[in-house]
Amino acid sequence: MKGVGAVAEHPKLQGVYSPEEAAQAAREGTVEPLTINLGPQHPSTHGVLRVITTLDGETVLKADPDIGYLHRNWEKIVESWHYPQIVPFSDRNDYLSAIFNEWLVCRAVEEAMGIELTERAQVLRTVFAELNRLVSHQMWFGTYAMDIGAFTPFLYALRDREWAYDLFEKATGARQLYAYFRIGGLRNDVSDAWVQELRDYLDYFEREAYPAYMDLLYNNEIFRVRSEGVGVVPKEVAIAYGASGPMLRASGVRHDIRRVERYGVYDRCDFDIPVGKNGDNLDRATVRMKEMIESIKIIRQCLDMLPEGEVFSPKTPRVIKVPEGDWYVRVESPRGEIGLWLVSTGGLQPYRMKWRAPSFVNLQLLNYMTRGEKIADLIASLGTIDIILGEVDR
Amino acid sequence: MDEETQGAAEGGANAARPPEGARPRPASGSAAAPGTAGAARGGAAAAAPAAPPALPPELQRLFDRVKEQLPDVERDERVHGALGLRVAPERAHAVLAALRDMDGVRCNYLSNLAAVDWKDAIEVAYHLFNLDDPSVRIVVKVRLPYQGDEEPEVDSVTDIWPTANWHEREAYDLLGVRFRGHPDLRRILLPETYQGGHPLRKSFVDRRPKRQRLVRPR
Amino acid sequence: MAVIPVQAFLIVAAALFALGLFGALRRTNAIMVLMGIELMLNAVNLNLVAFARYLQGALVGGQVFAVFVITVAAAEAAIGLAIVLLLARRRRTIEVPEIHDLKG
Amino acid sequence: MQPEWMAPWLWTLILAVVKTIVVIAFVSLNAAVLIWLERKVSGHMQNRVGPLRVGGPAGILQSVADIIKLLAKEDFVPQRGDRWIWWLAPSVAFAPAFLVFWVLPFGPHLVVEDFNVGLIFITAVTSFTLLSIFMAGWGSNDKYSLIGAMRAGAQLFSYEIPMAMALVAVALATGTLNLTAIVEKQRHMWLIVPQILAFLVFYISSVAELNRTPFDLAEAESELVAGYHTEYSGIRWSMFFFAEYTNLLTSSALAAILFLGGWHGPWLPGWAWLLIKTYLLVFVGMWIRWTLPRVRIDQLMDLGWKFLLPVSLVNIAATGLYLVVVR
Amino acid sequence: MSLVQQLARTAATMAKGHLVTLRELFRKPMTIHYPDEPVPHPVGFRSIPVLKVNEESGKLNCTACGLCARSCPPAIIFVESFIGEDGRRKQWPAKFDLDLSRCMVCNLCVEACPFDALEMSEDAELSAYTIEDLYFTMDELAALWKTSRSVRIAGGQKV
Amino acid sequence: MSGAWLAFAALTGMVLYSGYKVVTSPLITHAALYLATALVGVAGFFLMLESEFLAVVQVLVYVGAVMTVIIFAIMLSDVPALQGDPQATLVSRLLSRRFGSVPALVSAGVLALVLIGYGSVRWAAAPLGGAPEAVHPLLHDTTAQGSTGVIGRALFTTYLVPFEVASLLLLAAMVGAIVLTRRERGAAEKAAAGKAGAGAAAAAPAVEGAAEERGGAQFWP
Amino acid sequence: MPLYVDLVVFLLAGFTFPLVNVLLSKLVRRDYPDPLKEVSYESGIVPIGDARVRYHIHYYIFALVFLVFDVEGLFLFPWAVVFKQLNPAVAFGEAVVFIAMLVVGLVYAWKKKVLTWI
Repeated sequence: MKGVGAVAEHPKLQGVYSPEEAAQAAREGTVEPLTINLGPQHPSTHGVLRVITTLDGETVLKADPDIGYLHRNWEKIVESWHYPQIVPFSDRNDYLSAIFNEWLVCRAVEEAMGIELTERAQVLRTVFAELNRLVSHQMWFGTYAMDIGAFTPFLYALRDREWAYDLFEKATGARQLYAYFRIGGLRNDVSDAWVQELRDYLDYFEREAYPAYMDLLYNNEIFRVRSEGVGVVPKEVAIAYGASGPMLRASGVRHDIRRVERYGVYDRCDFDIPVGKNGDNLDRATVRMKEMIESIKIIRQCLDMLPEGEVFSPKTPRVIKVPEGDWYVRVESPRGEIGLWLVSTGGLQPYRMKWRAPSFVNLQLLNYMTRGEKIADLIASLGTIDIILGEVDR
Repeated sequence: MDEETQGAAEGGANAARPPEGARPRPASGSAAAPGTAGAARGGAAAAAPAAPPALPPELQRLFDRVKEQLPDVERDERVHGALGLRVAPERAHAVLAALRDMDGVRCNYLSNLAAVDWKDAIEVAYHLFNLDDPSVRIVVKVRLPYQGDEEPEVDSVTDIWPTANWHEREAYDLLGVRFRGHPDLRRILLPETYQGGHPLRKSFVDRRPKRQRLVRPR
Repeated sequence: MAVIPVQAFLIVAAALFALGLFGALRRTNAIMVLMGIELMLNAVNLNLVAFARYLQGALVGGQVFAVFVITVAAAEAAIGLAIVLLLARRRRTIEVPEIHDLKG
Repeated sequence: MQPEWMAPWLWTLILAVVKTIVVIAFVSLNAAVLIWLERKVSGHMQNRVGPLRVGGPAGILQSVADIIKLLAKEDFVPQRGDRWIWWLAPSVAFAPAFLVFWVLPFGPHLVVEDFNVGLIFITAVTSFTLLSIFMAGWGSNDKYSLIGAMRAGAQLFSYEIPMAMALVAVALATGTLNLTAIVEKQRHMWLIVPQILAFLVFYISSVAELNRTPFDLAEAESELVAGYHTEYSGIRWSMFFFAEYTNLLTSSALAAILFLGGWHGPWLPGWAWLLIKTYLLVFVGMWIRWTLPRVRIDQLMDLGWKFLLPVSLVNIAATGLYLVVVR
Repeated sequence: MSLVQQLARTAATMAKGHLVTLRELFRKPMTIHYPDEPVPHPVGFRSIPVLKVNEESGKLNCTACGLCARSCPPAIIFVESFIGEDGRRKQWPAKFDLDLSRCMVCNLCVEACPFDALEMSEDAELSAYTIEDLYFTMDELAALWKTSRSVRIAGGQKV
Repeated sequence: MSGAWLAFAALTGMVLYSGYKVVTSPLITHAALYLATALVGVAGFFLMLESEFLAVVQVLVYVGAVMTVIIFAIMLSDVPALQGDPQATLVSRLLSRRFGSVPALVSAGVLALVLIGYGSVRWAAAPLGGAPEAVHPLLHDTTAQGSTGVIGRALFTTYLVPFEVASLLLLAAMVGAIVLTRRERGAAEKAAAGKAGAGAAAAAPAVEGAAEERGGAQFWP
Repeated sequence: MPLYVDLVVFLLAGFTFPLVNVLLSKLVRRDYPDPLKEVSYESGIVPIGDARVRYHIHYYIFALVFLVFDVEGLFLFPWAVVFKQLNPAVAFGEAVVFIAMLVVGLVYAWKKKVLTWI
């Protein structure tokens, strides 16, 4: 067998250290396993994640994520809701980049019903999505800095995020959970003053905040040695494990849903897809840092092409009723590929909705990434996976 | 190899702009989406429409290629925007492995694995993609009949795509599908001690005491 | 300043030595035995320094000897504890009566 | 000075007690100031304002409020730990930090005891810190505490040596172990000029010994929650904090004494110069803390054993060679 | 890379990072002293739905049609029409309760309302000590509308 | 009773009580801490005997190094084996042959022998606090170095050979300790070091390449 | 004999100051004891097993190397102090031999990779 199949048989992919193995190793004196709970109430698990970690000294033998502390069975709840009601509720999945969740649900329903969006709505959706990606990556930058022990970048990230949130607040009325997209368009339009302020923000970020991030943390030698060669995910492994987003691209796979699927106005925007080489923490960090710049590029282009017009498609039916069938729709969120499998039997409510959360899939790699590394690297690797527990647990 | 050349070497069509093999605009994609509501409530297998809606040409080509090598797969008309395939449970593992390795298909990326409860059967769907060729998008569905509280079984695909591990655990947790050969089939989202059944089944009843409506005493 | 005769120090040192000896003999735990030995070495050091102070001709010699004793004690602790640790890991015991030979 | 009627031993005792009280007052004041300063500095470096509400314009009474809060906090005793050891650990942490003041000169005559082996005395006394960390970890019987204690042990072990070697170089250059004498030798040239390597090694090691970022692995909050003092709360926890800030002061003061010319400086009185230099170094420590990320344990060890130790040995050899050649 | 080069690079990058923090030390902090200083909200900021009072009649605009309750995802709006003495439903509510503890602030009720009876209030300072205190009745919602700036945004206007 | 006697008595009490607890305390960690106290007490004696260098070094080496190494050893050994038997009372232990009576008798015998020996010696009354420089030229202290200078000069002139031998001893101790404690590479270490392990031959080349990359991250070369 | 009264008083004060504070706190505070509060912290759930297990031996190797170098410091301090009073070249040679021995040990440890943390 060739290709990905061989990777699946790689010894590291098999269940690492079964209890019998660990006991055997302990008897032989080759390891002294110590089991420790990282989480659910731990400063750096980004929410209520519990990682049952088996250590040998400082070395991680096994990291078994135990998820579900935030589980609310989103998929069951939405089975009894109407489609428009699902949109704001989906915000709660990935609460740091809520726009993408809304977009995904709207896109699925629009695609199923054949609703064409107006041009302005398409462009604005792209603008909001990329702004949200920028904000989400800023937040990732701050939390990753915290994970490797630097506190100050976190607050810089929050400071710079604040302006972006003000922009969101002005446009959507909320700072994090926007409930802004509607099936068929957007809830409301933005003013020209808002567009100008957004341009100012992008200039500020590019000129002041981003260089500060680079100087303070990214170019720092300690950051380098803490990230380089840590949590390596080779290309084949990343694909086999279904990693997506920066996780996948850092491993050297140039794959981006924005290019693969046709949605928004990405096909009319000129932007790069940054990829890494080794798939280590440094590459993931680099990919995210570069994506911030790419997002800014996309937003600028979108603002330049922003047409006048309605933001809500007048052809949208009053009653949202999806025909029978099933659709699998994907959107590139800051964390990777969010997928929504929509199964409809032709009613007002979905028959089944499956939320393919990128964090959920990426988190599987934690054990692979951290085996044989230090416990500090476990935290750092967890930081570069950039999980959102709301999305993992759904 | 630096990033640019690497991307050019591997990204291929994805890096080019606009994407050649990209999915058509939604309007045209969903034009062929009639489906008789209600009649097919029992699932696609039960429905037998007279004329299956035509596939877009590239998916048709893909289907021909697959059908040629795997004659026992059938098309699933419910699926939109991708090639839907139906396969018998006992052949599922072999077909999926073949789809991964088949020339011109090479579904190396299992994007999603999900199940849906049709009351008399649970349907497991595998959403497959080829990272190098965006036009390859296949949904494989396996229908597992069951009755009552049974937990139907199907072969695990964790040996084909390791990513299936947690997806299968989730499907087991929420829908009660047993995956044969799964290395670690435990509940994942619900606590391991949870006794209330599998919540995403349509027959699931929440037996927890209802939350009291909170009204301010006046 | 009152005179403290050298005997006082010597008696204390002797008592400390006896305590260390008692511990070293009595304990079955290898680390505790080592602790007893450390006590004995300290008693010796006390003796040396006391003598050095009182028999003034030997002043320097006693102190320098004490330095060497400390060196030896440290080396002994390093090697002794390494052996103890090895035994603890290999034999799962550091009880002296249960260790009959020192072959790895 | 001494009244006629008083027995000499009583007078000595009274003097000692007075000195103790003065030093305790100084240490307490210093801890309060440093806690406030750290919060203020970190706040402004992070685009915040830091403490603001308690006491006047800049929240200068914040530390007082903190102390009152900590005094009133409940004191949890871990159930399965070794209660006695757990109980004594804060004392063992504080006592060495305090004892350093016995030899630390703040001026030509502003010193409690002009001990002639003051340099080694400080090294020896601060090694108790390790014992206290072990006691805290062992007494808590908590995994985070024990791992933190282990890390602290390995870390202090690894940086004690380069630090001692840097001090050997200082002793070699000045020919004495007496702190006052060392300062007096710097009347014309600060020791940092010939001994820049020793200074760097000493400063890095002292940051490491103080468990401060980028070497705060023993209490790395993103991994070990709070390290060895995870189980401590209220006033007991604050005693560790107290000891930490006292150590920060003493190590900065030691660096100022050994390398920055101690109390030498124009115009101002000597003790003022020393305090200025000390607090400048304290500020640098805070600055570093709020800028850098944390290193990993293996990098920490590599830095200590494979870089600082060889550098300090080379420094000793170079100093010795210089002395041989010059004479 | 030689050791010296690496050392130089390390020192240079670290110095740069320190300069960033030092620069920030002398800048004006961005802190808003929140309870002392008000935090400005832009027009359109949503807190909770409140009931609009007709300026002319002084009565509620609400006709108790129940569309908002049906559009509410978590179903936390409880509307009952006023039943007159003749036993017929009147065009105003007898009860309009809102369980804010579960409100998603999604604006769907406002958009569903055909009578311009609901608006989103700007008043976000609704914290309470018990969860029961987050249950709002009709009169309280109307009072909130009077005391806080509220706005209705639905249907694609510019903000 | 003068201050010196008072200090002497206090130190004696401290040292002997701690020493006693070292040999009788059932918990090994407590024994270790009592040992630290006893060693500090001995350092106090050294201070009384005017050899402050030795006192400081005693604390530095014993408390700072040996004690922590002992505590490390305790933590690294199997703990239940070290907990001792808290049930046994002191008296019962002292009366038992193996754990008490014989060692006690032997120690008492040694102590008695030493004391008898001391008793038979005629001691010259050499008071503390005399002027030492009158007695030994080396003690003429001009540089405020105290006992450090004295020891240093002696060490590097008279006792040069033992000094160098001591370095050899230390080297031997270090090498010996390393040889003893360096165990075979653990499984985890193998996993970390050789990611491209036995089964990796089947894996794609990129996996192995990444594994080599990973090993190379070091802080300092 | 120098007066070490100060030292003793400092030692006692340093040791008792935290205890005094704890007592002071006891007078000020109110306790609400609860057995749950005494459970040792392990991220909010009941700990798995005892914390006092065998820890990794690698910590210990550093301790041993440290011990040896600490004793080296014991010899180097007097050497540094008396350096100028001896014949410098001879003193330097002596120390170089001494340090060289330990450097050999250090290099040995380095080569044996015991200084590399695993």
